[in-house]
Amino acid sequence: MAVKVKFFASMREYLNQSELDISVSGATTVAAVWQQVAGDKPMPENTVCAVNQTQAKPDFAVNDGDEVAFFPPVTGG
Amino acid sequence: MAVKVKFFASMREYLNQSELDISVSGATTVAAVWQQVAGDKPMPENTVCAVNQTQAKPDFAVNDGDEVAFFPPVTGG
Amino acid sequence: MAVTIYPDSFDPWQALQQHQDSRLQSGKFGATATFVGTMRDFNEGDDVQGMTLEHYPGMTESQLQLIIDEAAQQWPLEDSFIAHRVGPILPGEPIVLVACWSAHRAAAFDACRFLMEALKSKAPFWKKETLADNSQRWVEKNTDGYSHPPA
Amino acid sequence: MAVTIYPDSFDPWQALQQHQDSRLQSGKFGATATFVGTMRDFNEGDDVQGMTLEHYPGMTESQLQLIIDEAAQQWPLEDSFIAHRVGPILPGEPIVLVACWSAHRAAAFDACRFLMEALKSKAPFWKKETLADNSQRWVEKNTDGYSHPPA
Repeated sequence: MAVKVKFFASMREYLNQSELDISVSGATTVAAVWQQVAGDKPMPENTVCAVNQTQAKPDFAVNDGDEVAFFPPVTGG
Repeated sequence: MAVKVKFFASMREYLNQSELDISVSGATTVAAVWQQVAGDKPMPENTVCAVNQTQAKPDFAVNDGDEVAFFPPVTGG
Repeated sequence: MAVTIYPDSFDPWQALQQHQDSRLQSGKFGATATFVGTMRDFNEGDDVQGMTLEHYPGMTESQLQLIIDEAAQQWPLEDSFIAHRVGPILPGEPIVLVACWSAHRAAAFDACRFLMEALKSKAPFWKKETLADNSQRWVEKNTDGYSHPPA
Repeated sequence: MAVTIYPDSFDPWQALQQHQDSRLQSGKFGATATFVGTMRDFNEGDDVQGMTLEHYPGMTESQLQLIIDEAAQQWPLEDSFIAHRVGPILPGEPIVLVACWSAHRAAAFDACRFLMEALKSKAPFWKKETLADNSQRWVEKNTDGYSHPPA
């Protein structure tokens, strides 16, 4: 299945990736998507994950066509 | 001694007076100033008194040249 | 720190802009909290067609300055500003503007609300409303400025 | 209820005026509480010469709309408005504007502060500062929005 993956701010710099489409076989989770893209780079402790633009935990199930995003704590305002 | 007396808002209408100069003989207080001007009209319970533009109690002593004011609770803003 | 009494209609956003441009140093404040009170066309269940705002010239300004000074002692403010309308006023027109500038938002929010509550309880202004049937009445007291949990 | 993302510098007081004129019904609201966050030329003890504000297009707008909806459920608001800057930004330029209109001041004050705190903790924006020596750093977390008694 196809998953769009996005990285923002310091996470984008950490992985040197901003956006990519990946192909996943079988059931997967947010954490598995991270591992597939980041390889052996661990997910920083305070990473925020989102699936389809809604915050989600690392064990959240990802479906075909989902958009999965990883970013640091927000600092707007 | 000379005292300037001012009434505002509903107090002005109650006494039909807005501002007057009165002459007082001897020691006096805010309450005595009211009585001299208002006669037998009692001071309404929630009346706010001020001497020289600072809030004061009815037993506050009034001096020559003072400005004494009476008004209802404030409703600005 | 400034207090302005307007005998005629004023534009609060323009007054804010002008005050900020002339009195504040760009880059030094990070937070501006403001409050604008506007005349409604209803009050206590009745339609209101106009209002007259009376004040005590001299005492009004000094009381407003006192509460501004009190806020400046209590919070780290870059500046604060109070403007208040007096005289005849129509629904939709602004009555009061309070603004506080600070490096951080907690101080700006807290001080702005403090100024507004202090103004409502201490500054000598009085409102007389003209209702739809042309009768007039003095507003007798201000409403509470804080939310309460439902009973 | 509106959310605007500005890629270029915006004038918060003018945006307020325009929003109010086009969206609010004169005479129905008595209270407008606003907050403007402005870029400072210092942060955490260092001089800052510029900043870049990154956001997550799509999620940012929907998160802001969610907190606006949450405020509208919690308080009796006539309207509310959030505007936020993105892109490169200089000291003195506004970053964020939050405004709430209500019949009474308690709701306007409470909702405005709620929106600001919710925005700071939930909306995907990130700040990268450029210091005086041209080095850059990500702002790692937002400061607390409430005053605390001194220890």
